[in-house]
Amino acid sequence: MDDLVIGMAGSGGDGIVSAGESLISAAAYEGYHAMMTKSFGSQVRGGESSCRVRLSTRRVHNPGGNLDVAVALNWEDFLKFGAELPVSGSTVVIYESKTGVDPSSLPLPGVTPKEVFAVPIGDMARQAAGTDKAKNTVVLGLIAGWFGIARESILRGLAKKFARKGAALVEANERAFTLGEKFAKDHPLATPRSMDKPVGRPGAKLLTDGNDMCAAAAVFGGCDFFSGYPITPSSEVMQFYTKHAWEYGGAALQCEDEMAGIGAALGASFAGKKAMTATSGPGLSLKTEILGLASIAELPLVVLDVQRGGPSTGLPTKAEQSDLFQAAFSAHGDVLRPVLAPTCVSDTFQVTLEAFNIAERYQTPVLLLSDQEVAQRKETVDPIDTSRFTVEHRKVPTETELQDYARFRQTEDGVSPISHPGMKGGNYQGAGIEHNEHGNPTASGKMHAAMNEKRFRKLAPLKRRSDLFHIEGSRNARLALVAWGSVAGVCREAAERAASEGLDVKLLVPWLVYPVAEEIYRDFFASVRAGFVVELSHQGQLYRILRMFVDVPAGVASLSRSGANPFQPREIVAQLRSAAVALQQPAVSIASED
Amino acid sequence: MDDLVIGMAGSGGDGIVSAGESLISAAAYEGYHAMMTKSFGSQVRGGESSCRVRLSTRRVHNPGGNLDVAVALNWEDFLKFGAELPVSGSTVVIYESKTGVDPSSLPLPGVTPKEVFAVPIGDMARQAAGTDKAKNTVVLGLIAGWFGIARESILRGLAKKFARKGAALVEANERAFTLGEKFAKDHPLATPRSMDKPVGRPGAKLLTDGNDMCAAAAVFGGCDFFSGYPITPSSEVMQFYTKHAWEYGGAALQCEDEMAGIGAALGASFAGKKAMTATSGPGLSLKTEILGLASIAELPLVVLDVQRGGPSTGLPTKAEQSDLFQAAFSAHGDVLRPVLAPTCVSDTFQVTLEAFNIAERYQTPVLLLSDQEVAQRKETVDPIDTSRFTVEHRKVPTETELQDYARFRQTEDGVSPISHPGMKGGNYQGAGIEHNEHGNPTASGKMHAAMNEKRFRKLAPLKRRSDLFHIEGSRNARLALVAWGSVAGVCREAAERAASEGLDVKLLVPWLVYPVAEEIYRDFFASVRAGFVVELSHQGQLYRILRMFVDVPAGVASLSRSGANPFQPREIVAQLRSAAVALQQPAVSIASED
Amino acid sequence: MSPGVVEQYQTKDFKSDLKPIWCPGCGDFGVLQAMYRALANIGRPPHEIAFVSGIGCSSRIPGYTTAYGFNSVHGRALPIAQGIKLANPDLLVLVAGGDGDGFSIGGGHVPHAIRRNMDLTYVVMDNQIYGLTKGQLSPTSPRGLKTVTSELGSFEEPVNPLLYVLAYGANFVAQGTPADMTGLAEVIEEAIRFPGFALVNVRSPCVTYGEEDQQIKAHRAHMKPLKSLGHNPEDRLAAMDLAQHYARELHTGVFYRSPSPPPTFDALARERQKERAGRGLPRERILDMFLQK
Amino acid sequence: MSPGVVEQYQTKDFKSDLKPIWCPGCGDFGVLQAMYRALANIGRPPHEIAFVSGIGCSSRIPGYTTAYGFNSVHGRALPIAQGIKLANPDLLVLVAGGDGDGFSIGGGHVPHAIRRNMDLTYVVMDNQIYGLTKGQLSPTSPRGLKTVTSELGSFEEPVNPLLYVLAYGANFVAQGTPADMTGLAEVIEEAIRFPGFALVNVRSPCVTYGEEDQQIKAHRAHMKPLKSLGHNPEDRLAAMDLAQHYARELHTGVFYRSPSPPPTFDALARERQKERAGRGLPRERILDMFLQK
Ligand SMILES: Cc1ncc(C[n+]2csc(CCOP(=O)(O)OP(=O)(O)O)c2C)c(N)n1
Ligand SMILES: Cc1ncc(C[n+]2csc(CCOP(=O)(O)OP(=O)(O)O)c2C)c(N)n1
Ligand code: SF4
Ligand code: SF4
Ligand SMILES: [Mg+2]
Ligand SMILES: [Mg+2]
Repeated sequence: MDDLVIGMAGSGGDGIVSAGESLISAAAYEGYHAMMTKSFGSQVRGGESSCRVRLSTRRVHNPGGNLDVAVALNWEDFLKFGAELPVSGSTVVIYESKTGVDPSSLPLPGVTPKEVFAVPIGDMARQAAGTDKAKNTVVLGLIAGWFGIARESILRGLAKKFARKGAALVEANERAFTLGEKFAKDHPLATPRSMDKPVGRPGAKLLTDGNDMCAAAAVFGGCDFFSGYPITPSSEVMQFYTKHAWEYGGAALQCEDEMAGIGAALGASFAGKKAMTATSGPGLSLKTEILGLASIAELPLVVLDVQRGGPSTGLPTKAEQSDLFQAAFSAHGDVLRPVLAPTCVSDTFQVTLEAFNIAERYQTPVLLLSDQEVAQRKETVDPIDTSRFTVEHRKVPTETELQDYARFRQTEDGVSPISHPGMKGGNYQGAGIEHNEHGNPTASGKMHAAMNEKRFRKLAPLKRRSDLFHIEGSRNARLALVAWGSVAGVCREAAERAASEGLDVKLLVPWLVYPVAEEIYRDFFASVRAGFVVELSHQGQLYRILRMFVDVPAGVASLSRSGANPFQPREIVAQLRSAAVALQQPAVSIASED
Repeated sequence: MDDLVIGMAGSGGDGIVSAGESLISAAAYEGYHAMMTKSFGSQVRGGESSCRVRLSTRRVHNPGGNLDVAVALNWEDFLKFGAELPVSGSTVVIYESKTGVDPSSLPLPGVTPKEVFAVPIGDMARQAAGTDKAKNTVVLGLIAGWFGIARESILRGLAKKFARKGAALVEANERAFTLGEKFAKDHPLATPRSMDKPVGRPGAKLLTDGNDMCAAAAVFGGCDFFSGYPITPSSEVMQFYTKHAWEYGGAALQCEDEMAGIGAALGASFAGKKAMTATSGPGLSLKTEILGLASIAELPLVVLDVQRGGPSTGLPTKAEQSDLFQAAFSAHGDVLRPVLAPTCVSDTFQVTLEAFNIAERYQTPVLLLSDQEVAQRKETVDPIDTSRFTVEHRKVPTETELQDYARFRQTEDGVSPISHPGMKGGNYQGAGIEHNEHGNPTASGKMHAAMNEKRFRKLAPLKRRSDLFHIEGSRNARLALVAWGSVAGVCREAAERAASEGLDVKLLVPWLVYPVAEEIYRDFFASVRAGFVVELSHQGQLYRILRMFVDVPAGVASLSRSGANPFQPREIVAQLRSAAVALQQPAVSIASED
Repeated sequence: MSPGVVEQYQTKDFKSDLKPIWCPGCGDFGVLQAMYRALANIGRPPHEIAFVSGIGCSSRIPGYTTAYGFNSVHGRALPIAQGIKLANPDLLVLVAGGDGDGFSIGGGHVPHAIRRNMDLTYVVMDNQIYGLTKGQLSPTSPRGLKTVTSELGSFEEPVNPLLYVLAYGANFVAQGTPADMTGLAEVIEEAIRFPGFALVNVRSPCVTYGEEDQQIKAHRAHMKPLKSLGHNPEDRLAAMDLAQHYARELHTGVFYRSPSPPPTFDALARERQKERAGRGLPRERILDMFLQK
Repeated sequence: MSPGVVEQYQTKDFKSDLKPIWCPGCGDFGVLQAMYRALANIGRPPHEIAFVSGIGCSSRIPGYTTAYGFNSVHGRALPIAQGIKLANPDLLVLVAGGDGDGFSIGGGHVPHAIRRNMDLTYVVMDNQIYGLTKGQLSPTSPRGLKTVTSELGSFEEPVNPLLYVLAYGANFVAQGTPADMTGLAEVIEEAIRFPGFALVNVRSPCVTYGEEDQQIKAHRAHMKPLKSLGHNPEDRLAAMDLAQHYARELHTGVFYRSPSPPPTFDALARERQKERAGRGLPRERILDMFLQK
């Protein structure tokens, strides 16, 4: 077995997420590729909590589809996660026998799992460790026992974790683990399943989540200033910066609200520093005005929006991809603001760096559009050779240019060298008011048109950055998938599976989501007869945005739905299959389908 | 002569705008159709100011193109208005002779006006009234003298205007007027031009601007609550409400900022009242978050955005149509928010009323997207028979429904009867958090999908409201214009002129700008081979939005440019002409043009 | 309640079916209980009450009552509540939320709510931390506090909410703690009865992220009822003097109650409505105002 | 300026080529002159000065100086200025704007700027009206004032900016008027020299929309220099007492100057930078922190 998806749920106190953390750390250390997502109810403490851990000997692109293993510490909580923890006929179900549910009548309508184990998890925990708190350790023992994963590393991890709390606790947990393991050995699986050993050398993998990766990438990219206001699921970036910024001579500020959060960051950028702020939808809404100011004042700024379910407060703890319209269009006036989206923890490094580089090179705010899944899931990352990346800096005026300096000079490429306070001779007026080349206010329609044109022109080269697009599959494929953000990983797997089934399919994943790179899409779509733009949003926002600028082939449809209803690779493969069948029909029927 | 466009400019103290006001009031009283636009520099007082007055015996749709008459009290100020006061070879130019400019070398590069008069306006004012302040009255006399307009009514108006300040001032102004008139008589035009008499009966016309019309329409529509924060060019709506709301048992509140402005209005709506707020771009940006709240809480609310030049503070006193993306898309999460746009002062009445009706019927925020020109230009309006309009009210729960009330019940049309505090049995939880039918918070993906679907479904009927679209011209025309907001009036005249030239053209003007009424456009475009979506914005935002939902014919292009660069009917006619010529070419050349 | 009137309502009439999802032991449970008691004593039917909040653990409170609730967005409860009150002054309008909601993101609305002086009751559950978002600095967090956003200790002085609102001219300012339920219910009731804007700052412990000296136990040990200190609640300067000790002392009870509360905005608005009634053109003929005569 | 150092700058060095477009007679001209004088005395070169403002007539002031200016958006000058100062504490950072900009839309930022205490100087041109938008009510407009948004008279008490900022804990608070240019230039200079957040409220007449008793002439007749009243500027309570009279009296000079200003945020941040320098992984190796060992 080379791939295993484990889903677990319980009440807040059950330590389900902590078990997941132990498991993935151990697996990562051993060299497995792994991914872990968490999901909670709305309670801060107590309430339901769950996690999914996927382990594989090959790279994993998404948290997987149906569970191979389901662990329910109680059924009520487990069921609250619905499609997030899908059980199928081939799932091994493990649950607390105290729930009193009979293995033959699990509360899983329409599904009869192949193997079901009612385990007295609580009893075992109390027996081994004298406390219910060890339930999660028992579960780890069960998993290690049945699926042969990472025994030593888990134990090592537990020892480390509880070391501070004393030897007694370490031993109690070892006992609980062993008891779980023993139960597994005593009740073998009907169809034994054991994970293959990983390939890489132990201890070489990185393990982190999207938010921490983003913050670290920002440090790498030279960001020396963070200011923001806390909001789920982005607060971790601020938490990273308020702790680490100082080590690099930078600073971080928790502000009184989102306007102040982006305002201070913009001030820092005006002062010559690379700066960022981070938020989620409600905060992005409040930052709208100052985002527009950053555009007209031509100041570099990176704004991270970790998308969650909307509108309004919406579903704060769930992933959705519904802030794209907002990211691209939320400014009054004519504004062009690049939007970049990472698709996984790993590429969050490069995409964040690109965001800073683009911001600096073009003197523009850049929206970095992450989502709750990418931001908060943990993922193993293969070591990144950072020496192959360039860190860009804004173009400052030369001594000669300072002789006769005009901050907003009309240059050929639309980028004007930018000074900052402290630079003698570079003194200028920054303004949200329309201005002339010196930054002085104007009400002239002619100047306004010229400045609008400049602000758009300077960003045109972005649309030719084919390195910001990932295209896979055969060049002339007639079937296509387009996906962005966390859904891209699902589509990557779907495209691979479909190809292995013999379907003629290709995939496009943009890191640069806006502006729309017309030619890259035109080229991509040239061979395409049918396909899907796959998104986790009710409206299918990327599909609509593509239509604005590109003649999307009539057979390419939007495949989209509301957040907290994750896609699975297999359903996308199924859609591709039907599309392929439809393509066999006479051409007319397709044309009239639209 | 049945149409006359007069443009005047001077310094702040010159009373240019006041002269325009006198002229249009008099003309309106006499029964002319008239329109007046004002334009200023950025100074609060002093600085340059200008106005354009267009008079006609037929309905006028826009402020006109090149000036028939140009009045410059000084050239420096006049020239600052550039394309806003375009002089052509057939313009009669009148200017202050004290400027020392020779009639044969006016500072109008490339233009040699047919008739030029250097008039000692200042001297005449001092001679007649003992003060420079009467310069504008001299100008009125000159215009009345040369073009034979509204002599009696102007004098009557002056008498009224200065009555409070004493008989001496009235007489002084009469003298100044007469002196101007006499100068005109003494220096007749080479080609005499005199306005035809108007048709209607005197005193039957309304005269007002878009902001006052909007406020009055809101009162008519039952709006009982206004709260907002001042911002040019929308403040007049608040000024109207803070004065008049009380007369109807309503209330108005000047708030501390835009969030409070929309927040209080939303509170009033929650409390069961029809409510509105008004703003311009920067304020709309700040209202974004609560707009999203209104959508998910399903509360009626009308938000007026009077567009000005953007981005950011931009050009606060100039018209632009660049807030459409913002109006349609500025919310995180999946939100569908109707956007309505009036095209002139007259239809501002009905469009405002529709905004309230739609808000109430569908329990949704509605964005009323006016622009600086419509909002601040004065226009004669033919009497409106208000009895043919229906005022709608939100659907409240019946006694039976209150027995088992669920605020967000899934109904067939997606509209759930809405209660409000004070209504027994209707108690519910309003929330920005995703909720179930009772308004209780949920984190369920299934419920979220169902509620998103409901919130979109309820607005679907809007897209079939063909009464919110104006289509003119021959049904099978191969040429088309699409225009919205203040530019629609320019296109209306352009389409008429083009048709009279024999071009096969039709015009579509949407009041409902978003959501895009796919079928109405599809039907409209069916015959179309070429044409333009005409907009005063750098990006051509409506053109892009249409493409999102409609297959816009390849030959239909975006004709758009930055604000403060007004369109003229004649240039659009010219574009249509070229498009018509291109259509004669073999079809291939058109297809490859895109 | 005037003598002779039968007490009609009990606490259970204000309790909704929704089970609070606060952490076990959270101080907000106590605030909710106190609110039930106060409302029962006030005796207005639930449907005549509008209860507005922002976002935060504390802002969940309206949903646990049977009143009309509006769990709005972070920091905007006060403007929304003012809109409700001005639209329908007959309603009893309550506002609640956290220290972050009220004094950080929503802090700009407080002075204006106070100077406008509508008849609202604003209950702040001040736990000196951001609960819902898991433990970041709040504007009332003490200087030097280590949290997830200040692992090295904070640099900022906390705001002093009591002193602020007194400086803003608030006419009723009180403080309570769930450690003293009776006292808390009393001040909330008094705040509701007060004609005008009334603020009750409740030191409501966050058991999950809060500091030790901000827990019920510590409150019980250290709280100082203002009554027992002989404080005259009609003396604003004395109140401001006491308020200075916000960070160090836990005073409970009424800091300030204006002896002659000025007219409320909603009352003035009503008067103006009466005075201007019928002075304008009827709605159907409103356009006549634009006729050129 | 320490003795022996040659005075290097003159007012003209701070004057830009842009001609102010304020109405003739506007009080802001005087504020600008006073600013030139103060800056010339301070003697920092223009390029080391960042001058941030919001939106309003008054907010145009940075453009009339040769400093780096940032005429930002309405109400957000303080956050932007704090970002500048924290990013580069070597700069002299000035903030200016109107009463609406600072106490209405931007009012929520003031307490936090004060408790954070960066070394900024904030000059408010308080004309008790919205000038730029043509005469609406401002938060400092007196109760009952008739304006275009209160034709029937306003219902609200004005805010008292002096009292607020003292209650917020500001360590330097002064007031001036262009009717007394020397005094105004002096307090601005003193505010700039003060180590920490310093506020100067300038009663700057709006000649176009302002009230008569808020014009230069009235100021000249009625202003009361605090010095002449024997006020001790190191006594915060006395300052608050005097500040109560904001609406009725025109006190000029320093209300409060802390005798022992606490460390500024920017200074603390510098210290922390020094202390933490080199403690983290080098930027190029930052990812090593995620290695599973
Ligand atoms: C506009 C916006 N910004 C940020 C958030 C995230 N957020 C929710 S509650 C909260 C603060 C909670 O603290 P507090 O108001 O003190 O309430 P408590 O949870 O402590 O009761 C924050 C920052 C949000 N929901 N909306
Ligand atoms: C977000 C936003 N809201 C409103 C405005 C409109 N506006 C510009 S300046 C101003 C108030 C001006 O008053 P004040 O701050 O007192 O400055 P003054 O002009 O009196 O000097 C307003 C409301 C704006 N530009 N931006
Ligand atoms: S996190 Fe704190 S404030 Fe929130 S519910 Fe838990 S104890 Fe209460
Ligand atoms: S409107 Fe008032 S504040 Fe503005 S420039 Fe004129 S006088 Fe000064
Ligand atoms: Mg709190
Ligand atoms: Mg002002």
